Amino acid sequence: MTIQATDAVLLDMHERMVRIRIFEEEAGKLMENGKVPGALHLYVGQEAVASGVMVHLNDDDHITSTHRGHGHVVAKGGAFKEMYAELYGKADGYCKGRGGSMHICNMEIGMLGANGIVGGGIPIAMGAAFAKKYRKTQEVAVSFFGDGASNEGSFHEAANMAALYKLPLILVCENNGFGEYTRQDAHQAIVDVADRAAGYGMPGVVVDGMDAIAVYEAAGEAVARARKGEGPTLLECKTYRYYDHVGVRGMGLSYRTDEEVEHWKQRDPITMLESRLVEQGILTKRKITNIHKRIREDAKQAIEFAEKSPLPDPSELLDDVYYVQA
Amino acid sequence: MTIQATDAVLLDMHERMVRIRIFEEEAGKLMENGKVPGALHLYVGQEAVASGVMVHLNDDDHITSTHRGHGHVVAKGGAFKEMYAELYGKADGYCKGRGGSMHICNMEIGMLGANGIVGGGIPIAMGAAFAKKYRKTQEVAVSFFGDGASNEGSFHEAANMAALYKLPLILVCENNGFGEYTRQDAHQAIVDVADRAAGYGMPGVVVDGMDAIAVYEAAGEAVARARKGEGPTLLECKTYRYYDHVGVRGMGLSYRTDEEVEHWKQRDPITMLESRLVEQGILTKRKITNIHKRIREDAKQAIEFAEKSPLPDPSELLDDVYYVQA
Amino acid sequence: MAEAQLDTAQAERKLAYVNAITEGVREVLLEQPDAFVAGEDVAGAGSVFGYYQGLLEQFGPERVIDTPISEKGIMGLGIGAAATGCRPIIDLMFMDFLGECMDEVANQMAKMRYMFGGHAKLPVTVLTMSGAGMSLAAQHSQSLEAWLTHLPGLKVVAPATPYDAKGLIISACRDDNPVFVILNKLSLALEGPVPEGAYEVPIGKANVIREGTNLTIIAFSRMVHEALQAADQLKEHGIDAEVIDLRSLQPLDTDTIVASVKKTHRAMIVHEAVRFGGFGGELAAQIQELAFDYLDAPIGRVGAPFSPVPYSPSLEQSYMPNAKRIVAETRRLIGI
Amino acid sequence: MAEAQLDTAQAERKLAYVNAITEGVREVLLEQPDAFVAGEDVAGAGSVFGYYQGLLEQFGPERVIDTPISEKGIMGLGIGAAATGCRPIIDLMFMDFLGECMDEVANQMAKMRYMFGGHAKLPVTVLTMSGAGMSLAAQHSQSLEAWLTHLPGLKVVAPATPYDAKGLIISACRDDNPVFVILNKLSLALEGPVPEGAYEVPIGKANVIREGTNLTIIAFSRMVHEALQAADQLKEHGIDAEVIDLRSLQPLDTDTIVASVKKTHRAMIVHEAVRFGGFGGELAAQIQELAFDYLDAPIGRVGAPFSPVPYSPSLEQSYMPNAKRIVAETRRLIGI
Ligand SMILES: Cc1ncc(C[n+]2csc(CCOP(=O)(O)OP(=O)(O)O)c2C)c(N)n1
Ligand SMILES: Cc1ncc(C[n+]2csc(CCOP(=O)(O)OP(=O)(O)O)c2C)c(N)n1
Ligand SMILES: [Mg+2]
Ligand SMILES: [Mg+2]
Repeated sequence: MTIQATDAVLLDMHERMVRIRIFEEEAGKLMENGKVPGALHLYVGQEAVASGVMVHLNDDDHITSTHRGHGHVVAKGGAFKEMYAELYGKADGYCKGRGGSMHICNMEIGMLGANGIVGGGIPIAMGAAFAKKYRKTQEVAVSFFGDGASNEGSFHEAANMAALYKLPLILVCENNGFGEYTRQDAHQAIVDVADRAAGYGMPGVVVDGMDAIAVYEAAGEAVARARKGEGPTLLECKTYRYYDHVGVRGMGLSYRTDEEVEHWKQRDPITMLESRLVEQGILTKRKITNIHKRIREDAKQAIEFAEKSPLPDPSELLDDVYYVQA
Repeated sequence: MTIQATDAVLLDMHERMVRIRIFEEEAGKLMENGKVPGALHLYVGQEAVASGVMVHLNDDDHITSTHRGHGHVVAKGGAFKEMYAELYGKADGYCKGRGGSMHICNMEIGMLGANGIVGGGIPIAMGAAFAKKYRKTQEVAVSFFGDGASNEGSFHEAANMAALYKLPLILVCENNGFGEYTRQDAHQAIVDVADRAAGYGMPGVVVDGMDAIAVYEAAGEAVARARKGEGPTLLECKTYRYYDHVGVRGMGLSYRTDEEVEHWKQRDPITMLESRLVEQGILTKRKITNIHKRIREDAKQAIEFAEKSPLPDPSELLDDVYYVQA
Repeated sequence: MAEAQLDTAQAERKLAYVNAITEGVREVLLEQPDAFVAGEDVAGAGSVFGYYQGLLEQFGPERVIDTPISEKGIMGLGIGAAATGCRPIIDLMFMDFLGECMDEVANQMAKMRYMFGGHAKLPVTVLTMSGAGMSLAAQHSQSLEAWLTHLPGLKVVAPATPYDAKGLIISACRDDNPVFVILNKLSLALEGPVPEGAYEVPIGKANVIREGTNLTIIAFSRMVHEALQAADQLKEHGIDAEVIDLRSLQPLDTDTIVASVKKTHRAMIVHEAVRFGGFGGELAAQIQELAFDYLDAPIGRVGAPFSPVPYSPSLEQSYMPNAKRIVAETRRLIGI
Repeated sequence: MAEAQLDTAQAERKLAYVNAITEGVREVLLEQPDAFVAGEDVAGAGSVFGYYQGLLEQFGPERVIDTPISEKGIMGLGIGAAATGCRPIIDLMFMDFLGECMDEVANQMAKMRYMFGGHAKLPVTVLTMSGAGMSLAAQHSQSLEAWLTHLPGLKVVAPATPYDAKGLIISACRDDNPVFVILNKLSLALEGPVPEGAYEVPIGKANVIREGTNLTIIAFSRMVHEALQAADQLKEHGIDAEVIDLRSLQPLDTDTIVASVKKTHRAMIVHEAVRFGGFGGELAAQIQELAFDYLDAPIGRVGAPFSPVPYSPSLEQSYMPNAKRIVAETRRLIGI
């Protein structure tokens, strides 16, 4: 009883994916050109996952993300301007420049933050799901995390509690085959992280994370299950990151071959979805080009905005450590 | 290809089990009479597990244990005298009175310590198993832990690493149905902890933890596998503790019925093994009585020893915080 | 009865510390529908220390929740639920288990609001049990407040009396920041006056519980009572000690401390935690900086020696700070 | 060359801090067959900081071991292997991740020997990276040494120079106790003289790296270099500062510190960690107690303000302690 993606959904996913791709390509350039400080972990290649899941969510559904968080913010509805401003460490950023790439958040759209701690978001999403059940809402929480994170104790404890309490939580494991420079077979003796689900008493599903429609369908079932009060799902999406672990070229290590990268690019999530959109007559090539152009223009303007935004004033250094009653 | 328990093995297991039972019964009395301080977590009811596993081990095989550790120490060959002295907090105790019930250890017989932290011993046993492989020995490491502990991140991380590195580790989950006063179905949504094994890529085995011979056979396979370099096993033993979580009567909570306790006692591990020994003509009832008497006498003498042992001198308070080159 | 200035003397009714905790939590559950209690054995057992007993019956299993033994999970539950509209009360059975969830505490709970540029509010309260004295050995007897006070974003309180236990729990749960309430296990049976109903003990205000002229003893949690005893004994040696119960470690009521030391010219700091690297260092450093010209003697610190907590009563007794050691250390420092 | 008293001046060869770390670890792997390195991305990548590069090739995957992202597991691996005959070198990539394994560090590693009545020996060394300055924000920039120095059973060192980095790593790995070696990420490119071969820098000995007469600046890790700069600048204000590089925080070389302050009559403590609750409190408390009558001014402390580490360069720069702030704080306290 799979949920069929309508034309509108396909277009919506496409828009989100292209937005992520362009946001990240531009962010990569900014980093390479020394325009933004710190460390950026780019999401390029994995766009189908964030987008295929996020089209099912509303602003009052919460997600937690990872160090590789831009894609999730964009897909959840984050604005380029505040995002770039945050990468620049500027006052107009989502976190007023205090958080940066690894802590980017937007509570208004249910984005409970990227997280610099691998696995750190999972118990928090479980807590959000707990609150949703406690408050008797139909909302869900989603935690995105990597294959590497599935070896952290936080994954284990949160998964067990989610299953125990039948929480409306979707655990989305983006298995891109690596934790930093360590290949999956060097960090766990299993092939499918989804195999862990049975040990908690929840369904585990493996899906092609390069295929937005497949992600959409699987996520749809998981979200529906959660909304119906039937509990959590572990959804593993097999995917790949095109760039290095950090930045574009990263440390320049030879931990994977160019052939491997090329192999995955053959199944590029955006190209695949666009072919489908053209085949089905939903979009023309020209319309697609225009979409890319429009979004590229958005990014350009957002970067200009970020460039112009002021740096936070050092006098505000100690603000927001605590909540202070107004 | 199960390993058959010889008569000698049956006798050996029986001896260990009775030693545990009597040690604990006497320890319980000491606690009720206010003779020993602190908190004792008694092992009575679970004797078949420690004994059925430990008969496979040598002094150079290491184990880690839990807050409910006396049974493991006894089964591994710990001496009553030093054990009771430790419960008394006396200078002749295994830990010179510094550790007490929850930290009792004996490095000479491969007993790497009870542990006051639930799950705390599991990563340590994994580390010991790592060293055994590193040093290219045939030794194994065993970690005992409860159903409750299987929800700790430490279990997860250690299990994954053990499977990844194919370590000679046996993870023995003593599922006694409770973590403190919380029933298993209120702490995890699964029935068999062994179901978690598949998620790490190791075999998971469920065995009747009241049946020493069943434990013996299952542990034998796991230990053999480990010694052959084939990696870890998760061995779940279904068992029950007769006394309260702490001490004999504990907090006096009504978290389980007398009927339930009685039901389990019907399958008492010692009674069952003794019936078998008598049936098979390995022991007579009279010999069994003598064994109990002899061990009870041992316990009595050991308690006298412990009573007489001096309290540690406060001047030694700061000794052994660090190793100091002689 | 917000910010009530209830005089302790007015309150006739006596209650044990353990029951004062229960009452504090009960008041919060009554007044805040979004508040719930979650932790290991908090519901069916009412905590292994007994202080939630009766709450499950009164508020039901949806608001008093037993959890698995998963400290990271439990703390995450508190953080996530607090960030999305609930007001969780999280029970960390023994403070010693902080190590199991220190990432959630230090990197998530304490920092989330700041990292998010102020766009998150975390009204979560953690109740946890500290202290030695029951032969529970090295992993069930620690006082680890120094880990927490070093973490911007957290508030930390440590009640010494039943009155403060109830009042600080209520203040903590009404606060929109994460607050740790550090309880003490040897104090559970301690009786003291506790008013009915809800009242607050302000977070960040120290309590001068004994006035004196020529020494200030600064203590918190159970050590307050040892400090009071020491003050009595010091009288015989001509020392008239003022005793300050900090109650709140973060924020710290530096003003009250410094004002007292400027008056008495001498300070002795007492905590149960290991002295080296303990919170007393911060106190001593601040006092000597802010009252340098007023000090007639070095500031003393009494804390546990540099070892894990031993099991044996003979060792544990000589390990734990007490009135006798406060007196001896005071005499040594002042030279009387 | 055990306990070599090599004069730094003698050593002609210059090496960066990052390479000095590599050399220290290499010497240990060469001399101790039971030593191995385990941690996240230590083998194939040679650490994300690069300091294990080449070791996998030299010693093979059995001795340089990539682990899963499982800090509890990794620390447990080190503890269990050390207790059973190996000499593990455990890499904790960022010190900020301590929270993920604080139970293993605090309740197991630090206490095992004591709890076991001396019947365990734990020759395990943990290398970890601290410090801000690279816009890595609140969870990748912390200096959390205060959590560790409060734990009886651990030794804690924090090298400021390439020479000390190599020598302290060798000493740590030869020690039969658990030792934390706290490295600093902004120092990785710092060059300095480093002799070839194995040599020790004794654990527990501070280093008077600049002699002076009327102020003692006490620092460790990267702040030593800020202290030296501050000392230069203070000269213009008539202050002739002595600078002590602690190198070892636990054990602490109190004698050297106190002797210096007794000579200079003034002390300024500097660390990168948050000032409140930091290690500086312990230092100030000890100094005022042991050199009370010698002090001509309050002991100062320079540390980070009470907030998480901010991301934006504009904020991070004003967050981190530096020479300028040491000078300003000294002038404020001394009144010049
Ligand atoms: C607790 C913790 N340990 C280690 C790290 C360092 N680290 C950052 S990203 C990363 C790899 C994460 O791998 P995975 O979860 O698969 O996510 P991916 O980077 O592949 O998206 C590591 C080890 C960290 N940030 N937090
Ligand atoms: C990290 C940690 N959390 C909580 C506790 C408190 N505690 C002690 S024993 C126990 C229950 C353990 O249950 P299980 O693992 O099933 O072992 P059992 O007592 O049944 O043998 C708990 C919660 C602890 N000691 N350590
Ligand atoms: Mg990955
Ligand atoms: Mg159990």
